[in-house]
Amino acid sequence: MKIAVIQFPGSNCDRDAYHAFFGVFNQPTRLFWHKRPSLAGAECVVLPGGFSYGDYLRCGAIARFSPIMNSIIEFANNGGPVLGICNGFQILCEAGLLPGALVRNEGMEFVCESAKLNVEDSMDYFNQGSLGETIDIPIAHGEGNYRIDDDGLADLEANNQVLFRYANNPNGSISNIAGIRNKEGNVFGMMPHPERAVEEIHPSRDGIGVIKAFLKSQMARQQKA
Amino acid sequence: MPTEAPAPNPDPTLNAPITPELVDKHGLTPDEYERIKKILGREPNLTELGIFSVMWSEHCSYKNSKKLLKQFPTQKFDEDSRNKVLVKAGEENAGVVDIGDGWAICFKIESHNHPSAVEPFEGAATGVGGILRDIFTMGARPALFTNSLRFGELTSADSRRIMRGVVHGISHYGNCVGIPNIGGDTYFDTCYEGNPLVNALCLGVLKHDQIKRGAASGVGNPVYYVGAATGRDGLGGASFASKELSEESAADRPAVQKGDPFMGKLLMEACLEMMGVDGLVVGIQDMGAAGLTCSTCETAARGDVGVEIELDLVPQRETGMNSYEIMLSESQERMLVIAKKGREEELEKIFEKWDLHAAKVGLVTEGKDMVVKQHGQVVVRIPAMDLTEEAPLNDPIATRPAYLDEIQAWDIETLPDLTDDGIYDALPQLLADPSIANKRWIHRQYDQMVMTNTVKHAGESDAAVVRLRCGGPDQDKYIAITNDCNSRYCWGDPYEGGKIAVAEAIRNLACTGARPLAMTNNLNFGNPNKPESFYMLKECVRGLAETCEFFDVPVVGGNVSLYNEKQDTKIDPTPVVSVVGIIDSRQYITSSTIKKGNEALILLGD
Amino acid sequence: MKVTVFVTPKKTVLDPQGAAVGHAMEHLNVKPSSDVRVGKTIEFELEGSDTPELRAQLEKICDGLLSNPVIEDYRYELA
Amino acid sequence: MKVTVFVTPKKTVLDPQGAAVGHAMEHLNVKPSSDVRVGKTIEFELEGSDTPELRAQLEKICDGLLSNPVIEDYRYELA
Ligand SMILES: Nc1ncnc2c1ncn2[C@@H]1O[C@H](COP(=O)(O)OP(=O)(O)O)[C@@H](O)[C@H]1O
Repeated sequence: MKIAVIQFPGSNCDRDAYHAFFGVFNQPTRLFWHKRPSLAGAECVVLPGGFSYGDYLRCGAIARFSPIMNSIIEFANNGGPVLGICNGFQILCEAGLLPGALVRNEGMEFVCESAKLNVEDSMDYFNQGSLGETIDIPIAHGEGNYRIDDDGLADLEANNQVLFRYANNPNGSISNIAGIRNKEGNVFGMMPHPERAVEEIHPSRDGIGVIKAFLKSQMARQQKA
Repeated sequence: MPTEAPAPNPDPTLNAPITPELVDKHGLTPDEYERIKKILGREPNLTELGIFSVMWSEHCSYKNSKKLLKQFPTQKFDEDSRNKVLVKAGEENAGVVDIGDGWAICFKIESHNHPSAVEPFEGAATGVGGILRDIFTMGARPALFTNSLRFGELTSADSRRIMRGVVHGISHYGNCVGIPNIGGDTYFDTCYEGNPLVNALCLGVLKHDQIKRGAASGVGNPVYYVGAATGRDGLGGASFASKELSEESAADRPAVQKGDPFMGKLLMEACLEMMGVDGLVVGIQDMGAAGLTCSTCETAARGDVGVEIELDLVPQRETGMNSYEIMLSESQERMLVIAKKGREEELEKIFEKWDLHAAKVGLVTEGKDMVVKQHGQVVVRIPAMDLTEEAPLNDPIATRPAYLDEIQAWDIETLPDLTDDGIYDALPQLLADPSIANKRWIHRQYDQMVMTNTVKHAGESDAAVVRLRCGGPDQDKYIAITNDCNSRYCWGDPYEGGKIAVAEAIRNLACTGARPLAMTNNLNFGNPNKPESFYMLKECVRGLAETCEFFDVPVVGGNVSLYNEKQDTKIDPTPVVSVVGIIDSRQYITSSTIKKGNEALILLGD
Repeated sequence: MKVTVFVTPKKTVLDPQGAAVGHAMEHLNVKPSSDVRVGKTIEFELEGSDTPELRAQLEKICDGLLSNPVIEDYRYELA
Repeated sequence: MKVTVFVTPKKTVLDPQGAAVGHAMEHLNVKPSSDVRVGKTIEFELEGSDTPELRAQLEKICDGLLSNPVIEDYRYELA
């Protein structure tokens, strides 16, 4: 799949995502500056982590209005696969492509550590059968506290939209939610960083399974379509 | 030949005659003032006096420490040895060391102690921003941060407030710019009460042919100002009461600079992109403590040329700033770039992409003067080389403090042995001491894994280990870095304490599988004009230098922070040492954790 | 014309910052008898006068950029 | 009694957040004719009435906890 990693001003995991998708997974990957008017034929969009616009106002609030976001919203609404990691997840929520919002961690502090995640049976490839019951993926965020109203939460649960839950909630997220997808199964958001868990030197290599699950599920969807 | 006198300043308050009181307020001695007059061949005006005062401060000129620092080895002895020093201490913003195959690392440590005491969050954050700019200015892409922190005892509410602010400030800036903070050390002692130490280190990676210099050259080349606009930040943090400059009240003039890591990140990316374009950049320098002053005169002096700038072209955040304020402002996130004439458009385009403003503020000129104009009139004319090189070098008096004899006469044998049961009480007590206890609360707030190159981060090993991606997948290199200094030892015996700091750092490296390459250090001491304080500095440096020579570890840069005294307390001598090592093979990387249990523990040494 | 936009967390949404501030206030012996809520103000000048068009424009930036309707409410004042 | 504390960055202190917000507003075709400044509001209820003692207490928490006097100003309203 041709992968576009979007660079917003202040993105700082853009090169890491590039390295994982290109260097580790050998996918044709390109960095896309946020001022580009189109996605130029990309088949998959990754919104990387970082501090777009310095996290000023709210995380992701300003990036959401970047020129390229119009193309991304259109792409997603047409079923195109989109993965938002950390700040990318926050941007997707701000843009309304995923439900809910992310606010300050309960402890008010930035937290960087390897986090144990319980895998949910959400959809093809995103289930315990292919990923295992628990995985270790690093987190690094100050505003990863996932919030959604009761109806929204009931919806998420009813549609199996929760991908991962923290085994030890580090930030106060409702229902221990660490990652979700949209109803249609083409837009994914997660606070943990799978691209930080793909090589031998990393604390775990569980990110490989997550990125593979994302790529495979989207290839399968496209074949069906 | 006297330098031509500038025109009267457009701001009449700056035309006030220079009185001995004004000289004193600028932290200059009467002798130093005579020296200034000799260099200029006339009286300086107030803006010029301000410029001399910052350039001849300890921070910029090392006037009290330079002679001592000459003891440090700056190159490896072994002429054919690998890992030569490519840019030596003092030559540029940071030293550069070869790591093989055409690649090099560039690193330096710097203190932000006083700003952190005044405003812990902003002070620490801007410290990180400052050292970051020092590194990417050299053409290197920053790869890691470390930090050394010293606070008062945690039983004091004020020390807790300072510690929280400092740690948040470091994490805020470092996390936002996306460079992992992978290690450091932290001690708590009453001697740091109200006088915390915040030393931040940054290390970057570059190829030999990417090294950039902070030198101006090529008459007619344009001088650019890039980054944040200039405000009145930092004024009065210097020696001059800003009140006398204008009628506005001092309350409106914050001495505290505020950092903007978002701008810092954009500036870094834009500068790296610009430096990647062949031949576009002639010279580059960050605007650190002495801002526009330091960057213009140092680039001119290093290139042995003149530089002329027009202040009306300098982006300004506030209205009505006069030449004194603009030249001495300590606003953050600014750089001075000397570009190749005729390629202005290329440069401006890059900054536009990053939503930054590149303002052409001047030119490289014939002659050797730093000339500053405002509204078209010359307001400053100083020979650049004299300003940077002719700062006085002092030989402060050193007197051995009497307490040293007393404590050194103490015999450890007079201490009663621990009883068998006593050990069980003593161990938990030791482990509960904040200086010994786990520092997870601190390093968990730092992003230690961004860039995905961290192999061993804070808490996992005696030294932190990172991978450097040097070209293709098989060309990875591994380096280790450690910060050390036990100031108690230095207080008890400055010479031995200095030796111990270096030796400990080298042991830490050895334990992770690394061979030491080079060192940077931050000398945090008391007032050098007090003979007993200066003695401690002198002896510590002697110990450090001898040990560096012994291990053949050159010193490639560092920082001096003197005057760490507050009323009746002064800090223990704290020469923070940071040594970088290279790991020749990935198999050598070792951590300091017990793996499975049932392993043999062996004690080496005595 | 001076515009001040007030953004506050919705009552039903957890406000971790407010909770932390409330806690800290108690340490200083000030005991709030309600939750503490931390909001934002955004102040700036705009050319023009108080017309329906201007209000429509303002609402556009308030809703989405200056506040996130999922978790926040806003109001503004013109002076 | 309802207390609202308004905390704003001092005029001379850089407000990077405000600058970024101003920039974003321009993308949405709203052009502020001044700098944008972003401040904070802290709202809570207190038992008691508007007495000098209460104001003294309030000032204690405003100065240092709710605002950082080095870089911020504050004012409060009681209602
Ligand atoms: N200020 C700090 N920033 C980052 N890491 C720190 C800091 N202080 C301590 N650490 C890390 O915590 C661990 C233990 O710290 P410390 O007890 O000071 O080190 P040492 O093992 O040298 O005695 C080390 O791995 C160190 O890198």
